[in-house]
Amino acid sequence: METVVARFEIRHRRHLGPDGVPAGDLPAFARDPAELVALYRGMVRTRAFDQKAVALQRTGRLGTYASSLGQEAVAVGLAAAMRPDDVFVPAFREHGAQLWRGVTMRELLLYWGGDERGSNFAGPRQDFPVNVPVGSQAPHAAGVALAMRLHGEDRAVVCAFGDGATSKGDVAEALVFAGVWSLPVVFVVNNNQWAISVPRRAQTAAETLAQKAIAAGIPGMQVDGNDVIAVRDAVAEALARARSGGGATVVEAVTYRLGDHTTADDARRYRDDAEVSPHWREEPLPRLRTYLTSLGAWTKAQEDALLAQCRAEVDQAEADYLATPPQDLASIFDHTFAVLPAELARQKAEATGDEP
Amino acid sequence: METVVARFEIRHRRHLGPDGVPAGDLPAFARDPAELVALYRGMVRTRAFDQKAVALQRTGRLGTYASSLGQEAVAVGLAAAMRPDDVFVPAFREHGAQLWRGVTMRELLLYWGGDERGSNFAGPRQDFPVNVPVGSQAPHAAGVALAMRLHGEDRAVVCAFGDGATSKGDVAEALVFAGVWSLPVVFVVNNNQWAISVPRRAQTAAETLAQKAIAAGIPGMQVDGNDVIAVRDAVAEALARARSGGGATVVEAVTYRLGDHTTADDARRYRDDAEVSPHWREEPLPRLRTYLTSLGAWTKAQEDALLAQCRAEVDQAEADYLATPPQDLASIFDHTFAVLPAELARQKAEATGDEP
Amino acid sequence: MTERTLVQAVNAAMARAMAEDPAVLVVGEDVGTDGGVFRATEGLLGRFGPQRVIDTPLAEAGIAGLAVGLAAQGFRPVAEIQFTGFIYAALDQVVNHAARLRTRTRGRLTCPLVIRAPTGGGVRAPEHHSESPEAMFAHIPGLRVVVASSPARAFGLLLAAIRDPDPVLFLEPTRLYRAVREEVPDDAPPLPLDRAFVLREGTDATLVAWGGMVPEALAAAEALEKEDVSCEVIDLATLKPLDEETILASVARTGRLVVVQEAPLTAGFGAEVAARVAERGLMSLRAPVRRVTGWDTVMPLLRLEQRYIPSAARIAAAVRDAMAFA
Amino acid sequence: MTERTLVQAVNAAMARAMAEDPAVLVVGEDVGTDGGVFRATEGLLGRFGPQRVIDTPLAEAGIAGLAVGLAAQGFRPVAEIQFTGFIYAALDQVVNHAARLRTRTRGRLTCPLVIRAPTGGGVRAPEHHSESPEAMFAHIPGLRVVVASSPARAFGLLLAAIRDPDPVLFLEPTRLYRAVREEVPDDAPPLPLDRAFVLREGTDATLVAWGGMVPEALAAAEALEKEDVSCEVIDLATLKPLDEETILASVARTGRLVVVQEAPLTAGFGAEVAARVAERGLMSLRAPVRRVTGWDTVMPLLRLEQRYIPSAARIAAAVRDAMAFA
Ligand SMILES: Cc1ncc(C[n+]2csc(CCOP(=O)(O)OP(=O)(O)O)c2C)c(N)n1
Ligand SMILES: Cc1ncc(C[n+]2csc(CCOP(=O)(O)OP(=O)(O)O)c2C)c(N)n1
Ligand SMILES: [Mg+2]
Ligand SMILES: [Mg+2]
Repeated sequence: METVVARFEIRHRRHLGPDGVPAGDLPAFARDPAELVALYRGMVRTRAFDQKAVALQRTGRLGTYASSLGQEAVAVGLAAAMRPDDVFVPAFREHGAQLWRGVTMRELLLYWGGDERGSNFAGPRQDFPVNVPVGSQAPHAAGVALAMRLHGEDRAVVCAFGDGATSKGDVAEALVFAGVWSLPVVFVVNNNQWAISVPRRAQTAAETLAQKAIAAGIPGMQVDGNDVIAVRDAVAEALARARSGGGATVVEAVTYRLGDHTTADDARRYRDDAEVSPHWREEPLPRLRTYLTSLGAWTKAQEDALLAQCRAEVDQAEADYLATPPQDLASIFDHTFAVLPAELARQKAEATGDEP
Repeated sequence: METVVARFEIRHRRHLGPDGVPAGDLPAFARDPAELVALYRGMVRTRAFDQKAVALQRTGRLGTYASSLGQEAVAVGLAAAMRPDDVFVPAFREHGAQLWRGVTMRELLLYWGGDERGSNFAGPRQDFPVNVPVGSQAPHAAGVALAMRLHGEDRAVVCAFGDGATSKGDVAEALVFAGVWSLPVVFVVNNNQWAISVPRRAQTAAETLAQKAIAAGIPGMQVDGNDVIAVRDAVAEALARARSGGGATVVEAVTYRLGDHTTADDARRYRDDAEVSPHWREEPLPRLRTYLTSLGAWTKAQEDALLAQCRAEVDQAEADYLATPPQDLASIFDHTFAVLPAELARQKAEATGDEP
Repeated sequence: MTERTLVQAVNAAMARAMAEDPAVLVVGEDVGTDGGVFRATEGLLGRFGPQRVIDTPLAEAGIAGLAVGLAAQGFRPVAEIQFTGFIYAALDQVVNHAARLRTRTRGRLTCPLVIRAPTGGGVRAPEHHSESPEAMFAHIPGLRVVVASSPARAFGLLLAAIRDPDPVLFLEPTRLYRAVREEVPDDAPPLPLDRAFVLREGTDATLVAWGGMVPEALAAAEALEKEDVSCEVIDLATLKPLDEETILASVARTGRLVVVQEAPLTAGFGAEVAARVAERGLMSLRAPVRRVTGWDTVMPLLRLEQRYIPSAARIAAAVRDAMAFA
Repeated sequence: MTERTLVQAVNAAMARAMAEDPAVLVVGEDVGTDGGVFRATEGLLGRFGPQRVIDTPLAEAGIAGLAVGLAAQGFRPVAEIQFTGFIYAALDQVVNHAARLRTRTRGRLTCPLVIRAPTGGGVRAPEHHSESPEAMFAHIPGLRVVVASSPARAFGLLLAAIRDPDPVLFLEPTRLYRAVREEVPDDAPPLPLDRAFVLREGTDATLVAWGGMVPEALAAAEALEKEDVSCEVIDLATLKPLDEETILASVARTGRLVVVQEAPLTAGFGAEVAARVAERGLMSLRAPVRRVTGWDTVMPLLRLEQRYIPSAARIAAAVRDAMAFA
């Protein structure tokens, strides 16, 4: 005899399609054009930063860099849904969210240029730095969320990772923790459909990545990750639930990695133009611009001004970055522990040529 | 705008309830009383073994031992569904399955008595040995299943682990592998509702453990783990699908740990009799005995004979175990590599007092 | 008089730290109602409540990562890993996160956590329950590694570890959990996390040991005393940062070094001790350094474990060798 | 003439092993169409097909565990971990399973697998891409640990590792992947997995190095030659099992030992080398042992990495010190 003991469904949300026409009523925040303009600015700014960073890498002035080209809506949407005192726990492709939350372009360039000071954000002091070991940041998000809960705060955490990361055990474990303790955390899957050369379908047989949530007994949903309105809306909804004790959520944002994995990658080795080009028609910037234009809230002049402003900002950041004096070697010793142990002091003296 | 992009349900299967009365038609194999008697024998034999092992531990002649009291239907049911040339990848509480598959009682006693030779099964040569690091055996099962697939065989793997193990990242990763490559493997969750002192509800917020499968895009189902017919039926069905290219399955068998976690544990520290006693009414042996008796396929005389036979078997195993001459210390060196490296040979000589 | 076993001292140190600082939490498998499989956390749930003594799901990487997140928010989590045999899954979080959060953010985020784990063999435990992986952790920059060897030192070192602003791996030899009782008052002071302890002074040979090997080294020293061989016995206690000076000063006096470790020989922490002396104490050495260690084999199951673990007899034999040399 | 870089030699060794033995498989992230992020597996998919060159999901513990299962069934998986910075998640499977399957089943099940990973710094890579954790692995009983340092040795050692009936960790310094070309014929023989290579003979000091430090040691030896200091340079190649005899024989001739390792000082593999000499070669030593290593700090990001990695100049200075001593 069989009985059904549990039922689940995964819903997909989209507000603004590729054509820039709203599909039904927009969420409240999106009825204010100023809000939408802010989101648009955030995305354009991110793209300008990405371009600059790639250019700096190509000319040997930055290390390997992971551009977020085409995925700006995920980062900007999730950041816009957060409060300043929430904590963001990123992977390595959410520059748009970091910038939105007040990490400076100079800091990001320092980090990607190989200088640890870039992770010593002056802005969001509690945000985690870029996380390279894929998926390993997810348990941190659970820990931060547990800390907030224990403190009785109504703050919450947003943790981002990619489609590839959803295969990592760390992510599964973090979801279990978040689920069992109803922690105030939103896991945003930046599903850009590729993990370096491994396409989404070769990553997992799961029909959606949102359903990773089901294994942990938490709600999961999918959004059009190229629709910044949908991303912000879904993350905001999940954050509201998290703050009110309703626990964790997985939000899968379906987008596409239009560029190479990083500047060290050549995506033509494993995917051809025919695969990529249709996705250019779905990318997040034009659709919001089209909609704003249709509202009369955005003009060619504003667009030109924004681009000029972003160019100026990234140029200034570049200049500041390049003008930053290098760190002393001493810094690698001084930050290892709160107090330098005797034996490390000896090494420091040897390394810095100041023999004891 | 929201659309539903995926729907899932988890079904629960039971053939024989605690009262020993079938709920509807039984699967084909279960219409043959001889088959059911074999399953019953397997469970009684397992219980006899558990009792002997615990007694040996209590008298200092065995190491820490994990009894499977009350969970015999999970082990026996899954083993009965397998073919001899399938591969079993156990946790540490599936003695009933190991015995069914031809591991000898003496071998099991050797292992639990602290002698590696106990894992050198004369019987099922390809089965994995007992696995202590919780959940870490699940990726092995995926690897064995991939090997079978690459060889084009119609063999399959059954991997068992507990409710606690379902929180481990290794298990999640193994499910991903099994899913994405449609591997011939069945993951049986022995949900005995406790992971040492942590009850099932504190382990995960997931409504069922079967739904761990959904995260990997594979089917999951729940069975009454005290109903050996349902366990065998569900695992057999999953194995048939696996053999025919249909991929992996998670089968959650819901049972109950009637005893302590191991002989080193005292469950009264964290759960009281009121929690345990109702589960005695659900345990697997009486219900099948009741049914067999109602069929006229089992008599008091047969029961007595079986008990006597099991007693004789475990007594003989005990005697064989205790009479086994100890291993040489050399054995720990000789099996480290296929060929003893020179530096290890030096250590061996030192250890065994035979200086080079 | 408050006589305590080592496991009771561990328990008392946690209780003290929790009473003093509300930021201290205990997390891990079975640390709550059960009080830990070795009873190290017994009574803490009742005293401090479920907000501070938290049973986790069964997931070691998750536990370590959770602790990193808690620590970054100012808590001082004390995470229990049930046995060192299961600590490997947590290693990624320790190497890549806990031990480097401070330096990679140049001090913005820090990681004041302790990971406690029972370690070593000798209690007839099941497979994977008797290993000694301390050397792997001692290689990790940014991590302190401490191994307890007596109730009083366990108390003082654990208290210090919990108060320390950086991550500490704190290992507790299961064999010593209930081996002896020692006076350990509730208000005993913390002990420094960069100091070795000279447990016995001697003039002929220096025995360096830690954890479960300390009583063996002491027993060997006692036996050798009857042969008129005088051994100095040093308990490293904190492997990292290493108190090289105490070792060098001792070897300068004795001229002979015997390092004892339960772990397999190759790339064990004993190699580091030997290397330091070969670098900075070479001219004091009157005989070759000797290491008495586990073999480079997997720790055997319980029937043979006593043949694996270095004994006082093997240690004494190594000292005699060194004495015979010169 | 078949001149090859180190990464091409690695590729050729896999191709050869796969051609010779259908049991050899390649598994890992991006090893298929992409040919590996360093191109180590380039062309293998085309030549051997998707049944033998298998792109996996992103899960290092899973990859290692999968390989254990494949190996237990008679395959010879060569698993790539993309960088050693991500190998820690696989450690549990290596310690608790791969390295002990043979001994825990007394030979019934075996584990002929190779885990390959790029290692070390010096290529301006991102965070977590430049570490050298070989010492942790060298402590694991039942595992062989090999570090490549030239195209020809990489080929012969990897071929041997794949053919070996037991698990091997095979590390490839990214810095050397394309540093030099060397004649490496397709039919070059395998090299022994228990032998160190004396790359240069000398009489004044023995330099022991492995992996990315070998060219630095050679450069230091060359520089010192001009100062009339004659250095013997040994590439350990296989750290475990360690070829102690070659080291001892050399130190017996030179009387001085300088060990070079890129990893942090404490509990690095250099300690083991120093310890062996302190045990069995002490009387040959005319000067204290010197270790030239990375510092006990986290490997810095790219701006400072060259100040972290031992250089020929630092090595030469250590040798000069040793010479000045006696
Ligand atoms: C644990 C780990 N394994 C491997 C890598 C190498 N690596 C870097 S990014 C990446 C793919 C990540 O894919 P995804 O999670 O989808 O993120 P995306 O790069 O697409 O943003 C891999 C394999 C890593 N950084 N960490
Ligand atoms: C990775 C790991 N962590 C912790 C332990 C200690 N331990 C042994 S069994 C167990 C509970 C396992 O629970 P479950 O998976 O439900 O299996 P059960 O014991 O109930 O059969 C724990 C925590 C272990 N063996 N392995
Ligand atoms: Mg991706
Ligand atoms: Mg259980």
